[in-house]
Parts: sequence; structure tokens; C-alpha cells
Amino acid sequence: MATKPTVAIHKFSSCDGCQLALLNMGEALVDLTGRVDIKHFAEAGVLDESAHVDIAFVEGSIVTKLDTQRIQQIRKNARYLITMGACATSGGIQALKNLAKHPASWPADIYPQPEFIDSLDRSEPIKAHVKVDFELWGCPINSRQISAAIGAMLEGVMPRDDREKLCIECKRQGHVCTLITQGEPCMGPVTRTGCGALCPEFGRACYGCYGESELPKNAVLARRFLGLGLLTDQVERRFQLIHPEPERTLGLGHGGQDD
Amino acid sequence: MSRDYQTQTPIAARVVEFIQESDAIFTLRLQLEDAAERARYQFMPGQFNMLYLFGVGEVPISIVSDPLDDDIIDHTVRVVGRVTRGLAQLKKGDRLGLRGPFGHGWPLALARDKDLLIVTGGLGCAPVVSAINYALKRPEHYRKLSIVQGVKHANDLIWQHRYDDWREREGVEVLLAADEAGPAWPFHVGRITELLDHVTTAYDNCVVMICGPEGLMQRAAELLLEKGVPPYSIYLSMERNMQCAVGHCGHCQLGADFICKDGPVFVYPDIRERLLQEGV
Amino acid sequence: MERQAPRFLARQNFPLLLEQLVEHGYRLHGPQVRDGAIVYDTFHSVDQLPRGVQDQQQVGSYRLITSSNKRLFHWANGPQALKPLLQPAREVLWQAKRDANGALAFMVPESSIAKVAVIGVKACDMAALALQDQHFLQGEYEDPGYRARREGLFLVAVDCSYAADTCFCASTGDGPSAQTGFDLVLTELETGYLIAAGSDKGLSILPHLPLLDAQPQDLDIAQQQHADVVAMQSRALQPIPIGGLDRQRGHPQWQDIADRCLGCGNCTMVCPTCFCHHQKDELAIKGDESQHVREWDSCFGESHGELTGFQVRKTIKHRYQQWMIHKLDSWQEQYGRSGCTGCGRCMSWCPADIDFVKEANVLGGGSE
Amino acid sequence: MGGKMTERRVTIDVPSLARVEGEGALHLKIEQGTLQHLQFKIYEPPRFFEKFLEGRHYSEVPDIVARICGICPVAYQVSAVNALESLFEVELTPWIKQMRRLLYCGEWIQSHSLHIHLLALPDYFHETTVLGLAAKQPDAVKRGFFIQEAGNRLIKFLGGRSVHPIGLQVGGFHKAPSLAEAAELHRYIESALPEAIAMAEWVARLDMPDEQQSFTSVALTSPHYPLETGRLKSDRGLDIGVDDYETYFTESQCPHSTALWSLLKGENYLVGPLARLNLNVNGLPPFLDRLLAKLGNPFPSQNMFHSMLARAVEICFALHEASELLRNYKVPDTPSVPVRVKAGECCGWSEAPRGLLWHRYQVDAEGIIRAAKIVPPTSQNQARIEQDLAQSLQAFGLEHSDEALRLHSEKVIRNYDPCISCATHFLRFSAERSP
Ligand SMILES: Cc1cc2nc3c(=O)[nH]c(=O)nc-3n(C[C@H](O)[C@H](O)[C@H](O)COP(=O)(O)OP(=O)(O)OC[C@H]3O[C@@H](n4cnc5c(N)ncnc54)[C@H](O)[C@@H]3O)c2cc1C
Ligand code: SF4
Ligand code: SF4
Ligand code: SF4
Repeated sequence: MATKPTVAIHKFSSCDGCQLALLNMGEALVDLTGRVDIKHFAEAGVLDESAHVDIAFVEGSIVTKLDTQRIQQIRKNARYLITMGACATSGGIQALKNLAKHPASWPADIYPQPEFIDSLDRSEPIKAHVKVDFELWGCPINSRQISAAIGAMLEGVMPRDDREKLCIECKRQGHVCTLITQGEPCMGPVTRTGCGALCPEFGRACYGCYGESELPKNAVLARRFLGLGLLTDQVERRFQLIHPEPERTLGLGHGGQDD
Repeated sequence: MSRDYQTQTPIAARVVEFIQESDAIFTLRLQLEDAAERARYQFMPGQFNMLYLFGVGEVPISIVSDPLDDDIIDHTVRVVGRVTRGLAQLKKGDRLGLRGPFGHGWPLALARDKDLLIVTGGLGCAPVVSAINYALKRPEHYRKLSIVQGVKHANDLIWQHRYDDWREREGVEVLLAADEAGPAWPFHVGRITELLDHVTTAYDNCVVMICGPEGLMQRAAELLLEKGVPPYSIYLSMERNMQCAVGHCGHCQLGADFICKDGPVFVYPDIRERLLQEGV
Repeated sequence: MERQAPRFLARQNFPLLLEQLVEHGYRLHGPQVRDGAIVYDTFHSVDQLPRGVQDQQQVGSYRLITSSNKRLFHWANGPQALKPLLQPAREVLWQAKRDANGALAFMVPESSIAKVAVIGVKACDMAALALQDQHFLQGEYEDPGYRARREGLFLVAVDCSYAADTCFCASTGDGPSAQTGFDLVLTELETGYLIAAGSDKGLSILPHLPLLDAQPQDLDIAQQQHADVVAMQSRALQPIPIGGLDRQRGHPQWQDIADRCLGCGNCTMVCPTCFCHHQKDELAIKGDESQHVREWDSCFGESHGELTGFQVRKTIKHRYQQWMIHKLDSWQEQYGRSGCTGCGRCMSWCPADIDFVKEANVLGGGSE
Repeated sequence: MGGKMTERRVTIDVPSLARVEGEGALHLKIEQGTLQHLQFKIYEPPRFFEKFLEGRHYSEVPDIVARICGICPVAYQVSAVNALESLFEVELTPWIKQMRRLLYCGEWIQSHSLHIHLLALPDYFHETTVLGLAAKQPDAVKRGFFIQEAGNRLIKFLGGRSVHPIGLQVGGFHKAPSLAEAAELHRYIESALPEAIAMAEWVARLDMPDEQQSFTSVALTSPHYPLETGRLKSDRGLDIGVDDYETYFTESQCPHSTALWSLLKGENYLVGPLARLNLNVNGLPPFLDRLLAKLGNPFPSQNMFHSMLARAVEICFALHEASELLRNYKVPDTPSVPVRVKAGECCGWSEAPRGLLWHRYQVDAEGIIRAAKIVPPTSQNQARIEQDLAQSLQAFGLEHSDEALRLHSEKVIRNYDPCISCATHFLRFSAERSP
């Protein structure tokens, strides 16, 4: 029998939620291991951090000096590197610290002895440090995404990269638009598909946990939010939550004009 | 009312031969697995199939073999993205799905007893290969066959031996050009349209088949019009994103046409306006 | 078959119509209030229909209000009606199986004809259905799944007695009263319904109902109601000649729209005539089978115009052009009429509040 | 014992850190056969959630705090809304209260079965992973997945997805699921309960070390087994309400850990399933009393290895509770009640799968969070873990090989299920020995 492709799951700064897309798969996890050889997956008890693998999945963002070295090694040891989740693809919720004026002082605000803490001033996505072959967006990602990615790689092709706007899936699902019927500031028009339009299904506005879609007209949406009666700082907070990125706010940056 | 027997669901085909034409180009020789399907399958040059790679997806690919060949259907594919990269890994004996044929092919009947001029640009344009093969097999039907091919870099030319082979044939002329070439390049250096001054086709009694990037097709067609080729003798093969191939999915619309069923081959005046039109 | 002369069904006897349809083997499908909108779904009892409910629609806004009115259909429309029923948003077209030797087999899910009676189809949606039929059934190729679903339908249309601010079906010639294509058509009055057949299927139901002759004054009221709804429509889409928008691609208004548009695709998703869909594969984790799925797509998405290494429609401006020019212009060449039936959904459900009619009128060279 | 400790009273102006219980390491020094030095080290980098919360609107808090932990997001969400709703004096409807409990049941079931089957059990079958275990005990693993899925489905029912669910809000829920969804879920839960009972009986039969230790159990208590609310008690007389937490509990930092240590009047203590069951064993439904009697009820127990059985019992409890809550499910008129913002300070807690989770917020008149403090279960257990390790390893015998010592230490640590990433098999173990 031909040897099975090898896989590793690595973790950086994160909540572990994305790895649950695998651990909550149930029996499919056993099916999966019939097709790939998992070399490293600490949560599942498989340990070999430095194994050379075909595909390395990486959860979490880079926040310590040690992380910056680890990720280099992981990249060297992997044929393909795929990030899972917001933390790894965009810095994630902990990148809120990138927006702070003095993040360097945070350890001191919290720890009596900040000198014990190895913490960079920023939370950085994996791609800021090494080449990433494919990104799975979402906070958290779901089992569908990861099995589609592995399935495609096993067929010898890259996974489909779907950057479609959430609204399209929202309408496929037959949900009633929260923005139109409730005046809620829904992020759907600039948010990447993938979750299945969960929040609108629950009658609430999307808060953007899957990250930015293709051609996001952030400024147009921000203007619309103002029109719904939101204040500037409320609009700003909507845009700066799970994938904080200062340039996105209020048309100060891109997305305002059609280009 | 349904037109073809096999339009919505693929049938299984087997790779009987895999030919690596160049680094990024390969030919898949396919045979339908089911004997009855084989017997029923008919196509014309310029038509295309939707090839399905298991678990990955479908892509439109022109048929390059001859309708009278045995029951082997050839497809020459260039590796550009997901599906084509996957197809490139197939080996002899592997299976894939196929549905088709779709679209309207080249007007080879119309070209009968006339000169046939074939103009292609880019990296070996598969759709016209079928027309070339067709004409070469039936030399008595065509007065003359001229093949004009342009590439960006000299190294992009694949199938050098095929061109050599074609050039040897009676009644066939082959003109090649490269935008950029080294000193060893024996052919024209410059634009493909410049070659059109050197073809010996009877402009007023020919049929032209053009395939390539839209800019090239437009320049060539306009030049040929100037040279006196009747507008309704110029045919082009068009490309757009394609999902269903039966005119339902809406992706391949070009103005009011659906390329999959109204094309991919169009007569020039019908789409003259659309070429290079931004956003169409 | 033409719309027949109506008879009268008293309000308290309306449930008998539903009963008859169930008796004839139909599952009931119709309007209900859900999450602040009128949505079509399976229902069982007349109590589930939107009694005394009215929709207040504006560009970018939709709200329901309730009143003591007893009418069941005194509203204009909701985000969807027939389209999801005939052209499901997601559908497995076929399934591919691969055995251990690599042999492939393709299976099509059984498409049995389900008998569904849709209650309360508005004129704009009847007109849209005719267009979808043309597209999926009457072209060179026929869509077998659509065919199966279509065959099973029993359509009970209802004339509009109210138009929302966004309605403009009178100007497209599609409403407010249903013209053809239905099996039965209702005109709702205070005391009951004028009911008429539009097909043999419809005719066969009528003898089972306690119908009365329609009174001349009822017919007058119905006519007045029609005239009132026409008058209620404040918008009108000016006719666009073939090529009338296509030739306007250079007009500065497109850029102006693009600067306000989110490119979110909601307009195309709620449009009852939009038919674009894409196909994709969903591979089982064991690698032995794959579902080939078809889903609604939108010309506002990047994958719609994607060729390898080349995007046909890079900007929102071009995507908006594709949508509007196709809908109002190329459509005429393709199907003999415009693709717009005046339902107004593309305006109500637009999160960027773009007024399609106003923009089309500006671009078409007419007045706003 | 560990390194130098810096004692500190944490006040709200110097908020302490919200951290994920994360990656761990263990360092032992054995000299002349005695344990000289033992360090259980958590080096998960800090994520500063308490800082992120500053300046955020109260309505955003559930979505933010969920991201502290992917395994117990519901616990974070519920503790947070408990705090904020108490400040805003929100009167929850009975439906909302029931559904909060139902949601919480889902998290216990999901988290506990994940722990039992994927993390703890392989140890007992000399396997390193659930995948190896699946080869030896396929039915048990299948059953485990089936039970875990019950938890996932419960969370999805009210929250759309099992990690970082989106259904909860201050004042209730965003949506009430339909009767049909409830009925379908109820059927699944009913079918999972007998499986869970069988699983508990099976766990009870596993061979566990018999090792008694002295420790204080701390848990919420309530007449109906505590999940989302209750009074905090210990088996040594503590009995307090949520606002008094900081009077009794202090946090401190030691250099080898990014998790803060929490102490009860300077002493370590235990939170989590064993502590909960020790204090609430009388609050179980009758079928569990009968089951425990049949299994020779060990609770209250001072044997940390009974934690796995405690989890199994809690799964049975949660499935039963969920089934009861779903049985008479009705769609309410409204899934939430209006919230009127008030400035002030508030505290909230609940029993996360791993134990008490306490939050405190300072909110201004606009509903903006001005300060936050979160004490997760792992900081509370951390001191206890080190003490347990020291005791357990002595009892186990320091003469054992490095490998055996490592395995035993891991087993001990896993009893606390401190967090998925350190509960698993990747302790970096280093033992220095001198003759
Ligand atoms: C009528 C017709 C005939 C063709 N004949 C040939 C041929 O003989 N040989 C050959 O090599 N290529 C041919 N092509 C182009 C070929 O279809 C594309 O290169 C191929 O679809 C790219 O798919 P991909 O998955 O590898 O690329 P990706 O870039 O990963 O494309 C993703 C998807 O986009 C769509 N797509 C991308 N490019 C095109 C395209 N040019 N046309 C239609 N859909 C596209 C497909 O749905 C594809 O699956 C033809 C195209 C058309 C329309
Ligand atoms: S992306 Fe979200 S779910 Fe995934 S690890 Fe990060 S915080 Fe957790
Ligand atoms: S609810 Fe949000 S995602 Fe859905 S259509 Fe409206 S704006 Fe788009
Ligand atoms: S709707 Fe938006 S916030 Fe909600 S789960 Fe989806 S992407 Fe995340």
C-alpha cells in the first residue's frame, strides 16, 4: 500500500477552538486517520513537533519570541502549510492589542512581575512570518472546512478558496435580512462566507467572525450603519472585533471607492 | 425537448493514454467505459466536453481528436488552476467523468472547397487543433490550409515537431512568430498580425478560424477585414467561466449569448462589439 | 387557458379550498409571517396565513404592521416566493462514487414529482415563473429537476389589493392582477373571494366548493381594487429599447451607483427571475463519494466572472452593469421581454438602499 | 515546591489577566531519592482579554469572552451575562432560565466526554491517543463520540455551533428554536442517556489508583445540581455569595507560569467535577442515586482519580436534565427581555466543566465596560495540581523510571482536565536526578 500523506496540527496563541473542528468530528476523525497519518496533534495525544509532514495545519497567532522561531521550523518541515482560524490567518481577537496605544505596558497592568512574561507587542498572523499555502478563515473554523481542505489535498489539488460575501449564503438559506427588517448593523455584506450564515439564522446581525470577503466595501457599509443611527465609535467597534485591522475603519482606508 | 443524451450527468471515461506535451501541457486520450455510450457519442471539431475530476470539479475542454477516429476522445489541457492541475496527475487507466459534447463547433462544412486560414495565439490553442486535424485528414475538401501561430516567447512554442510535420504536407503552410526570441529562432520575430501579410490565402475565398486572447483575435480579424476577407467568413472561439455548459447557469453570458450553447465559436460580426469590451 | 369568469367563495368557506387541495393530494405551501417578513413555507391551516398583516416597504427597508383587517392577502410580497421551490438554493445534482479500484459511478438523486399547492402567488411572481419556465424548460436543454418540481405544482394566484412603495408591476405590465399560468386565481374582497380557474386542473377543483354566483357589485369592487392598486404604485420603470442600456456603458451614473453599492448580491438573490447558479463538489472524508452540488450564485460575486488569471468583472461597476443590463436589456433578446416583473424586491432588500428603478430610468435616458 | 511566589491582592484597577489554560511543562528534581523541586509550568502566552473588554459595549461581552476558551465558551458567556444581568436587574423569564441551563448541559456533555474519551481514557489502556484506543475498544469510543455529539447538538440548538455559539445575549437569547427542532433533539438526547449510563458503569469498573489526599473541595451548590448558578461552598465551611469572592480568594503570580494562582485564604483548593459532586452528591436525581449505589458510591471522595467517574456521572445528570428541559419545550413569546443599562460593578459566576468561573465587570452609564476581571478554573486548580503531584509521586515511588514517573504525573494532571492542551500527552518532562 502506498504510504499515507502525513499531517501535523500545531498550536500557537489561541483558544483551541479551531482544533475542535477535528475533535468534534466524531467518527469522521477515525475515517480521516484511515487516509492520513497524523504525526503531531497534541490535543489528540500525538506528539512529534518536529516531524516532517506533507501538510501542517497551524492554529493560533504569533505572540512570543519563541513562537517566531517555532513557526520557521514548522514551515521548513512541511510541504504545505495551512492556517486554521482567525488567530492564525489575521491575528485573531488577540490582535485587538495591535490597536492599543501602549500594548507594551499590558503585562505590567496585569502581572505583578511582567518580566516573567514573554510577549511581543503584537499578535501576528502566520503569514507575517512564513509563506502560507492556504488559509481557512473563521473563528472558529468548522469541520466542513477542514474536511474539504484535507479532501482536496488528498486529490492532489488545492482547496477551493471561497471569498464570497455572507449575504449570498444568507439568502440561500432563506433567512430574513436583519439589516432590512430590524435595522441591525449586519456585517454580512463585507464578511466572508463559511459559517452558513448562523447569526442571521438566529435573527442577529453578523459580527464578522469569518473575516473580510472579496471586494469589501467597508466604507459604504460603515456609512449605512451611521444611517441606521449608530455612532462613529459603535461603527468602529463593529469593524474591529474578531479580525481587528485599523485600516478597515470608516473609509479612512480602502473599500470606499469602487476600483 | 432535451437535445443531447448526456448533458447533465457525467459518464465514466478511462484514460487510455496520457501524453505530456510540454511542462504544462498534456493530452488526455479518453475512452468512454460503456460500449453503448461509445457508440452513441458523436461530436464536431470545435465542440467541447465538461471533464470531471472526481471530488474536485468540472472544466470545459475542447475535443481535439477527429470525429472519424476510433472511439478515443482526445483533450489537450494546459495546467492553470485547481482542476487542470488535478487532471495533470492522471495516469493511464485512471477514470474521470465526461459530459458532452457541447457548443457549436467550427464551420468546417462552410469552408469546404475554400482556403482555410487558422490563426492562433497564446500557448497552443487547443480548440483550433481539432479543425487543423480535421482538414489535414480531408485534404480533398480544402483548397489550402494556412496555419499562423504566434507566441510570446520562443520557448512557449510546443509541438515544434507537429508544426514541422504539418509544414511538410502538401497544400499546407505554417507561419510562426514570437514576440521575443533568441538568435536560434528561425521564424518571424514580432507580432503574429505581421505574419498575416505573408500568408498566401485567397482572402476573398477563405474561411478564417481564430483562437487566442481577445486582443489578438480582434487585431487579426480587423486586419483580415482590411485585406478583404468577408466579415461572415471570420470565426472566433470565445471563453468565459462555465459551470453547466447547457445555458442554464448564467456564467458564460456574453451580452445576450450563452457561449456554451450559442458558441464557443462565433462569427465575427456577431461579437465584434463584445471583444475587449470591459466588464462584459 | 384564459382566465375564466369568476364565481364567489365566502370567506368562511375559504378553508374548504385548502381542504380540497389536500384531498387532491397536494401539500400546502404559502405565505406566513416569520422573523418580521412574509415567507412562503409549508403550512397546514388557514390560521397560519398572514391575516391582517401588511408590509411597509421602502428602498432598503421592510417592516410588517398588523391591523384588525381580516384579509389574508392584503400585502404585497416578501423576500422570496416561488423561486426557492422550483430552483432550490442548493441541490445535489448528482453523486459520484469511486470504488477501491478507482472506477467511477454516477448517480442522480431520485427526482419524484411532489404535488405542492402554492396558495397566494402574486402577479409579479406568476410572470417571473413564466420566465423561469422559459429558461429552464423551453430552451435547447431542459432541466430535469426543474421539470419534475414544476409538474407537481398547483398554483393559486391572488390579485393584489395593496401595493408597497417599492411595487411597480403595473409599469412592466405584469400586475397587479394575475394574467395566466395559474390553476386558480383569487380576488380577495371583504366578504370573500372571487375565484376563477385558469387550467383544467383548476377547473376540476371548483365543483367541490360551495361557490355562489359572483354579484355584479363584487365584480365592480374587484375592478376598482385593481385600479386602486395601479394608482397606488408611485414608481414606474420606463421601457428600455433593446440595446438601450448596453449602449450606455460609458454613462457616469454607473460609477455613481458603484460608489454606493455594496456588491453584496442581495438584489440578485431575491430577484424572482435571476437564474445564475454554480456547481461544486463536496467530497466525503472517506474519499469514496462526492456530492456534486448546485447553488444559487450571483453575478456580483468574484467567481462569476473568473477565468484563470483573468477577472472579467473586476469592479462593482462592471458587476452592477452585468446585472442591470442583463436584466433589462439582453434579457429581451434572450426571452422576448425584459427580465423584470416589477416586484420591487431588489430595492427593499438592498442593504445599500439603491433604487433600481430610479437608476434604470436615469440610465435608460428617461426621467427618474 | 515551585519558585518564589509574589503574594498580591488584586483590585479592579489592576485587573488580572484572562488567560487560556494552556500548554504545560513539568520539571522535577529528585535528589537522593527525595523530591527537591517540582514545577508544573503553564507557558501558554497571555492573551489579555481583560484589556480587550475595556471600552467595549456590554452587548459584545458574550462574543468576546467566549474566545477565551474554545472548549468551554458557554461557561464564559453565562458567567458574563450572569454578572451583567444582575447589575441591570434583568428579570429573566422561566424559559430563558431553563434554556441557559439546557445550553450549559450541552457544554458539560461535550467537554466531559471529550475529556473522558479523547484525553483521559487512553492512559488506562496503554494507548497514547483515542485513535489507538479506537482499535482496542471500538464500541466504547463509538459510544463516546455519540455522547459527545449530544453535547454538540444541544449547544447548536441554542447557539448555532458548538464552539463560540452565537445564540446567547444579555437579557436572554437571540432566537427560540422551533418545536420541531426541540422534538428532534429530544429524541437524540433520550437515546444518548442509556449510552451514558452504560459508559459510567464501564468507567466505574476501570482500575483506578486508590490514593487518598487531603484537599478542600470548592463548588457552587444548589438544590438542583449547580450549573449556571448557586452559592459557593466548601467542605470546610465556606458559604458565600458571588460578590464576596474576592474577600476569600486571592491571586498571585509565580515566575514559571503565565497563569495566575488563586488561593483560598492562602491555601490551595480543588474546583471541578469531583469537588462539585463531593458537595452536591445529595442533589442528584433518583436514577443517579440508584446508579451510584449500585457502583458502591465513592462520593464524597478524596481520591482525585475519581474525577473521571465524577465526569461520567455529570454527563448522565446533564443528559437527564436536558431531556427534562426539552420534554415540555414551548416556543416562548419572546426569547429575550429588554435590558436597561445601569452603571456599576457586578460579579457573576457559573460552574464551567472544569470548575468555578468567576467574572467581575465595571460598567459605565453608556453600558461600556470600564474594567474586567476573570478567574478561570485552571488558575484555581494550579496550586492544587502542584501539591497533588508532589504527594502522588511520593506515593507512587520516586524510584520508578523517568518514563513511568512522567506517565503517572500526566495521569495526575489529567484528573484536573486543566485545559485541552495541557491535559494531553505532551508534557515536556525533565527529571534531574542525582544519586
Ligand atoms: C469552450 C471552452 C473550451 C476550452 N478548451 C480548453 C482546452 O481545450 N484546453 C485547455 O487547456 N483549456 C480549455 N479551456 C479553458 C479551461 O476550461 C480552463 O483553463 C479551466 O476551466 C481552468 O480550470 P482550473 O480549475 O484548472 O482553474 P482555476 O483557475 O482554479 O478555475 C476555477 C474554476 O473557474 C472556472 N474557469 C476558470 N477558467 C476558465 C475558463 N477559461 N473557461 C471556463 N471556466 C473557467 C472553472 O469553473 C474552474 O473550475 C476551455 C474553455 C472553454 C470555455
Ligand atoms: S480563531 Fe477563534 S476559535 Fe480559532 S483558535 Fe482563534 S480564537 Fe479560537
Ligand atoms: S442579514 Fe446580513 S448577511 Fe443576511 S442578507 Fe442581510 S445584510 Fe446580508
Ligand atoms: S454570521 Fe457572521 S458573526 Fe455569525 S457566525 Fe457567521 S461570520 Fe460569524
